[in-house]
Amino acid sequence: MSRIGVFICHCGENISRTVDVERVAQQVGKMPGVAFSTDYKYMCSDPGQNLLKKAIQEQNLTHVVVAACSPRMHEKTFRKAVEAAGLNPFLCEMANIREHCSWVHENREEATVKATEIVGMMVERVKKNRVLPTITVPVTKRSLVIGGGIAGIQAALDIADCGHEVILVEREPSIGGHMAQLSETFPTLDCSQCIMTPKMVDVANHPNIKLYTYSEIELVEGYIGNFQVTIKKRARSVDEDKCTGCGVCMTKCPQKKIPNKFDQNIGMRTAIYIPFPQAVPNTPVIDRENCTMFKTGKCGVCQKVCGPGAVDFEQQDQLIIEAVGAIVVATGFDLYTIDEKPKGSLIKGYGEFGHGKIPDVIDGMTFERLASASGPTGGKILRPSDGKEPKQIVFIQCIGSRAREKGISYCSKVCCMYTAKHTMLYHHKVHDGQAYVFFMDARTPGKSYDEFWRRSIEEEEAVYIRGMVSRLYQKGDKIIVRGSDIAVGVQVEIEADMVVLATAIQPQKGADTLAQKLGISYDKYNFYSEAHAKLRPVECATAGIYLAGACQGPKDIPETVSQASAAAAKVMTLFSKDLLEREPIVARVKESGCVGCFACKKVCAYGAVEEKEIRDRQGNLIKTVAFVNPGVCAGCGTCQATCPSKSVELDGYTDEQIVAMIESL
Amino acid sequence: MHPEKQTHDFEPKIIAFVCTWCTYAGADLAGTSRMQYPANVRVLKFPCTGRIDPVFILKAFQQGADGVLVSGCHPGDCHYIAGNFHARRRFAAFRKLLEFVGVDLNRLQFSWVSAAEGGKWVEVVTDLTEKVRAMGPMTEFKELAMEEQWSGAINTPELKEAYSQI
Amino acid sequence: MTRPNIMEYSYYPGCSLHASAGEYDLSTRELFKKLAIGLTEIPDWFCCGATPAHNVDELLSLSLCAKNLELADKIEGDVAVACAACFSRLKTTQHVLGESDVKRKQVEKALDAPLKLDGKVKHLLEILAKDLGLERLAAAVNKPLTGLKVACYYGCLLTRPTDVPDLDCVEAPTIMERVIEAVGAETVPWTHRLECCGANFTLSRPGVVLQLTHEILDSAKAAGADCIMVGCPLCHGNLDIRQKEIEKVYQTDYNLPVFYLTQLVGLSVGLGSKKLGLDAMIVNPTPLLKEKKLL
Amino acid sequence: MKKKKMIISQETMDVDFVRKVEALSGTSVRRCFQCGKCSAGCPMATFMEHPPNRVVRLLQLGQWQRILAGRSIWYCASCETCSTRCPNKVHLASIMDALRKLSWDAEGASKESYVQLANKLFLQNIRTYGRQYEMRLAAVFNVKSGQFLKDLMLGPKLLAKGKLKMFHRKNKNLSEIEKIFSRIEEMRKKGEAL
Amino acid sequence: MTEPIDTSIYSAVTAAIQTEAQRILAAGLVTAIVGYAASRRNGSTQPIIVTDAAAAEKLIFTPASVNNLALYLTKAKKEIPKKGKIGIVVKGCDLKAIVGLMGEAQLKRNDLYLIGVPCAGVLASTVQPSTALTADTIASKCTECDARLPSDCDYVPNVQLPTQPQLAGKYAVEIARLEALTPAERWAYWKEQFAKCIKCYACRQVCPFCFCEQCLCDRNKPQMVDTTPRPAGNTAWHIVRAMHLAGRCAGCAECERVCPMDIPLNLLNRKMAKELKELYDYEAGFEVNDKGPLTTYTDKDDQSFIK
Repeated sequence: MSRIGVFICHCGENISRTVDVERVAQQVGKMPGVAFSTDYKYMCSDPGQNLLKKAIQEQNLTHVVVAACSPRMHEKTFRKAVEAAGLNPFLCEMANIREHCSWVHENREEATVKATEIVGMMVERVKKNRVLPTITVPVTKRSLVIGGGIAGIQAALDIADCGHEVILVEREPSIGGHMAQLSETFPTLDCSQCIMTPKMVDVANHPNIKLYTYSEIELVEGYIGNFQVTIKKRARSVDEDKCTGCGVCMTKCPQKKIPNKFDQNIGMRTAIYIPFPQAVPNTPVIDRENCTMFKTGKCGVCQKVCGPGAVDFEQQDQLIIEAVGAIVVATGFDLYTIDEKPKGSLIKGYGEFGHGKIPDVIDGMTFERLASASGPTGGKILRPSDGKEPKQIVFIQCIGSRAREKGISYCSKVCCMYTAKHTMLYHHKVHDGQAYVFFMDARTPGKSYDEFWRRSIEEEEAVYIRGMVSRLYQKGDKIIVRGSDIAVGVQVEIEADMVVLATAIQPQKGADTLAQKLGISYDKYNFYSEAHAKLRPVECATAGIYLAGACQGPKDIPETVSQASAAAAKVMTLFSKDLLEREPIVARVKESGCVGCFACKKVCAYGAVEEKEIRDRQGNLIKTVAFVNPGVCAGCGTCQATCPSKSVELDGYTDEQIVAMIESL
Repeated sequence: MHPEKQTHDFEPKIIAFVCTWCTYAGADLAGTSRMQYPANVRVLKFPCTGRIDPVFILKAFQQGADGVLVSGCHPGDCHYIAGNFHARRRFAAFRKLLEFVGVDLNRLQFSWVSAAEGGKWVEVVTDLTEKVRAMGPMTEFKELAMEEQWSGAINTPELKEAYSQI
Repeated sequence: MTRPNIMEYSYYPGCSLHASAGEYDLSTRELFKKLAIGLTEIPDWFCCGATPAHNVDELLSLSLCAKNLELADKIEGDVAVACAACFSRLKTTQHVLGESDVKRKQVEKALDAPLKLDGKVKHLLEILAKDLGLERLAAAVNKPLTGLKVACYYGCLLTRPTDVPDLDCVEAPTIMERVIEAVGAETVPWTHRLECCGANFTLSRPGVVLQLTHEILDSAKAAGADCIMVGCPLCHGNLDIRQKEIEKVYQTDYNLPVFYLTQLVGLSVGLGSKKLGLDAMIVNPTPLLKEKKLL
Repeated sequence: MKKKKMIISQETMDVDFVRKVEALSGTSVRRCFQCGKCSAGCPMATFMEHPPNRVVRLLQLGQWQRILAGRSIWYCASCETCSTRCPNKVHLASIMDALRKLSWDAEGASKESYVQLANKLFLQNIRTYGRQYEMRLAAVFNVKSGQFLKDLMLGPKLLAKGKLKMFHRKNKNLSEIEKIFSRIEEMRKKGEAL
Repeated sequence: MTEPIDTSIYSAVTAAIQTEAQRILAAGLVTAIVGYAASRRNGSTQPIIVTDAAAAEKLIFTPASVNNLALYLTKAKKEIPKKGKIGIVVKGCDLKAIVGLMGEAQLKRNDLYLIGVPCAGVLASTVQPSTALTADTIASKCTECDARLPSDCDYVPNVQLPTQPQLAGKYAVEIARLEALTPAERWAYWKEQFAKCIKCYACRQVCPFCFCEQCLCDRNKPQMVDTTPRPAGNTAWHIVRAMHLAGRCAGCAECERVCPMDIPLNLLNRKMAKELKELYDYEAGFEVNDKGPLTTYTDKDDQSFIK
């Protein structure tokens, strides 16, 4: 038989002014199971809490109900007090007779009756409360960062600087990502590589960072604090330990005309290559698809010229398993192309712009490579078709972005700013040239951003035309741009030498596959979803996984760096304790009743429900039931409401507790 | 200052199932803002509307509730990502079932009340209370509880006769 | 072709083919006969309403097309359509009535009959390129159009709007090129393949038509085409019939014969000038065809 | 034309008219964010006083009178370039259709266009003959529009080439077409259709 | 309305089932076949489990083949072998249950060999099994059947289904009638129906979807539903039952067939199916769905009923 203690708070006069607290205490005191009932001026004050503790000990109480303010206010306070007195904190409940009663009703009689009922309801509930031990999960204090662009690099450096080991995985042969491709950065026009490469070197030299380039995530198992990650390290065909990075192999490689993806395919590279001179690691990789040795079995020049003997044609892909406690996803973005898309695809291309077949119609990233001092043209703006300098250049914004007809309705956020930057770079490099920009809206919120855009117009003389372009076509060596200026209300035709399209930012290819491996959610465009748009913008709904950079949505560099540091801070918070403690309000499966229909699994937004096989002693499968991982469960209880046999139950909100409350009324 | 309480012939019993993050907090806000509303409502707190089983509504009616309110976070605001979306479907179906067996749906109210909508909480509770008050007591389930077994059959003249002979 | 008729279509010629575009009708029938494709003209078909009807009265336009589809339903096979405008209207009708319940009910009421919209509406190009297939088409060729440089002109309606005809890519179609290359001709890339010729204003504002058509002819000529191929009698009307007038107004000289696709394909499978109605063309094609040794 | 100041208020924005346009065209006017791509590609934009994007803008503001008073809608060639390229799936060609339809009964709409005359004759031809009768269409148009000599050059040449038929086949089921016309008229009278 | 219904194909169907059963048993493709066999009462059938090719000739299909045999694959599977594929004779309506059970991880397609039956209808539970099938004697569910020819089966006898007379959908008519009533009138109707219930749970026993090991309604901590056969508990039971089947029940109507008190149980299920079709365009039983209408959602779901 339970011995329940009930404590009615006056809250100064806040409650007692409208509720006859003594009468409530008296009435409730008569309820079966109530061993002690009293009222007090301020229950939350130290004397009030002491009264509570004393009563528990003296009266040998088994459960406690504090009738006072909202549990959102003081539930923690009283549960702590109860715990200090030696009871399990979850045997204490609060009855809200202030916010839900004394403050919202004026009639004393009515309020007193209601308060009595509210307290009575909580008395019935608390009888069914069970001892709930706090859940603890051990935390492996190593983290995985997926993606070696500026987001991944920043997150990795921050975590590593705090003394925790970081595994950084990058798909390409070098870290650096898109930022390494950029020429200058807005709004200050400082050289991208000048600020990026020192960070890349820091990563390479950091004792706490283990770098896997040319590698991908194969499998992710486990949960917060305890992930096992399988990484596929693709064969470089060059031994990283032996290679000195001298580069002789590259100078001797006979295959020299392979389009370099890093240079947006306008520059060429060899079959054994590093994508760009400042690559980290500075170890070449053999592109097996284009290598003569791999294609014909004859060549091997690189191997012959390699002094340290690092070239290894026999090297195999490797699978490496790493244990980590937290994961930062920083896979970044990819640019939309105007090419013809496969039939039935959600995203469509731009036939009216020639489906990408007009050679001098390029995208913004290609312009970056043309403008980059270390790029294929040495920083000269030259047309891909004939190498001439374009004197009339047209920039068109919102290509793919904000075009639901093409399948993308969002704004890509950075294009207005980088197009303004492009007009400046162009003006600096081609003094007698003229830049035109077709745009719909200029979106330049950000520190010094709008000033930057205005500068491109007022000082760098770019001509901005508010209106879109309907068609582009080649006529002789010119590209005819047919647009409109909606401010004037006329059609505009420009004979351009080159056209630069500000194409939309999309998530990396394969973002969805990675999300499925990680068990995180993503939107219809494959951008990863944060747990809460406003309050938890760097966390995934899946505990222990955090987001940084453009994989979550279009972002510029400062925003990406901020989010990466925020993600690192979240990881460090997790790593600040050896054991992860959490409220034991989680769902549990009663295996005897479960028939394995997995309705619970279907509705669980956190992927907390797993399938568990039950076998007899001989190892024969008896049945497959649901299992709720307490480390992952967030405690919403949707599973229980869905389970037809109620074989899964949410601790703290069991059917028994709820029905007891309903029946008390 | 204290106005005389209006007297009514009938004080309905209203049971509210609410989620802790939005509606419960909204009701708290109504309190801290000292808004006034009828004292008929009894609030049961759940972590999420996703936890609210239709059986609870049934149980509430059987237990003598004259009106039931289910309230949670606005779509997209769920603390648990999608609990309210699941609840929305579940209750869309359940209310159709109750309607079909003859429950007047005016007694069953669903609402989204956010933590910032103290005023809306007051409005929803007041509206439901007054609506149900006007409808009078919910007698259907109470009558069922009062009836003996085989109620339908007892009324046949043959059985009545048989009973009277016992 | 030794095989019996394996493909059967109901045929909706449209008004122009019974008047100004008689040669399109004639060459279509002859070509299909030669290719052993069955065509049965829909008895008592009505005008589809073309642009004027939907321009001012969508309900009428939908009703007329729905009526024609109902008539076509009585005949075996998909509906073969020659005119791009009729094609676009019939397809649009199927699409709009499939999407909107309100409009479907209104049209049902106007027709006082249940709608029969399931028949597949196909432009002749589709039948040649997809149903017959380019390989079989090429196999039927006995006089390849070698050396003939053709500018394929789609006009505006053949591929539009996006969500209705599934003939080919809306912005960069290649179906005409594929068909005519299959019979041995060369095609020229040019810029005005999809521009509108202004057919809607043939009657009311010929000035507009002259300007638009002039740009199209200019572009084809600049691309080095010998001739233009069309799949629409309205385009043909403007490009062929008005060509001399444009030459006069704009002081140029084009001399670009404008063929219907069935005429050129017909030529390649060995049909003669009579059966193709070549003498009905305003810009005389004979010198060109003789030069290319095709006549 | 002198431009009148636009007074904007809930009274002057005729939302009902816009709703009618939206119902007839099956497309949303509010979706347009005025990028101007329609006007950029329109082959007829140079002939219009309100380029296509502005027609939509005026609809967004409920100012249909300004559209219908002008000739823009009558210069639309129905080539559907605008609809095809609109990034927002605004079916502008259908909006143009709807506006032309609604201009029948609208006050202050431009009535004298040749295009309207041509359309009217075209539809009359269908009602009377079931099909187009190009020769008659052209002849009557020229007479009614007072351009007796228009395209005079073309006539004999076309006749010679067999392109203008003096006589043509009449449909056997002409009564059916008449019924369709009259049923639609009936529906409109009863307010069952716009 | 005593229009006869053509069931002449049933003899050909029977022959085809026998041949196929013999073939697959003999070839070892399956270890057992669940089907119908003649029962003692004139014209009636009963479920049978055939494990021997020689016994395949016992299998028949007649208008009295009313049972939904899907039950023998899950709840009542004691008699079927544990190993190997199981063959089963299924009507379109039964197949829907199997499809649903696959979606709920209770059955695996690979473990089954489905012998689909082209079906012109079966008899109502209220008539003698030897009665001829007519528009009057046909089971209510058959008047609304949309799966006369089961699809995606391993084997379907190659017979031409005769054209059916147009039958008025009995449930649709009854649902429409009830919907037109006032809530109080509906309450009175169901009160009378539920009052008849004796809580024999035959409906639960026969339902392929009531596969819980312990029914919510049998639990006493807490007691969610009163277990005694009194009006309050009866009403609660039937409401809970309908809710648990919503989005899952595809209308085999076995509950209604076995109900000794003739409570129109399938009416509730059909009503819920109708609502879910209208709300979420979901129909149970046509394809194996990972998620049912009540275990998924979209952010655009109807919420016109929510303030």
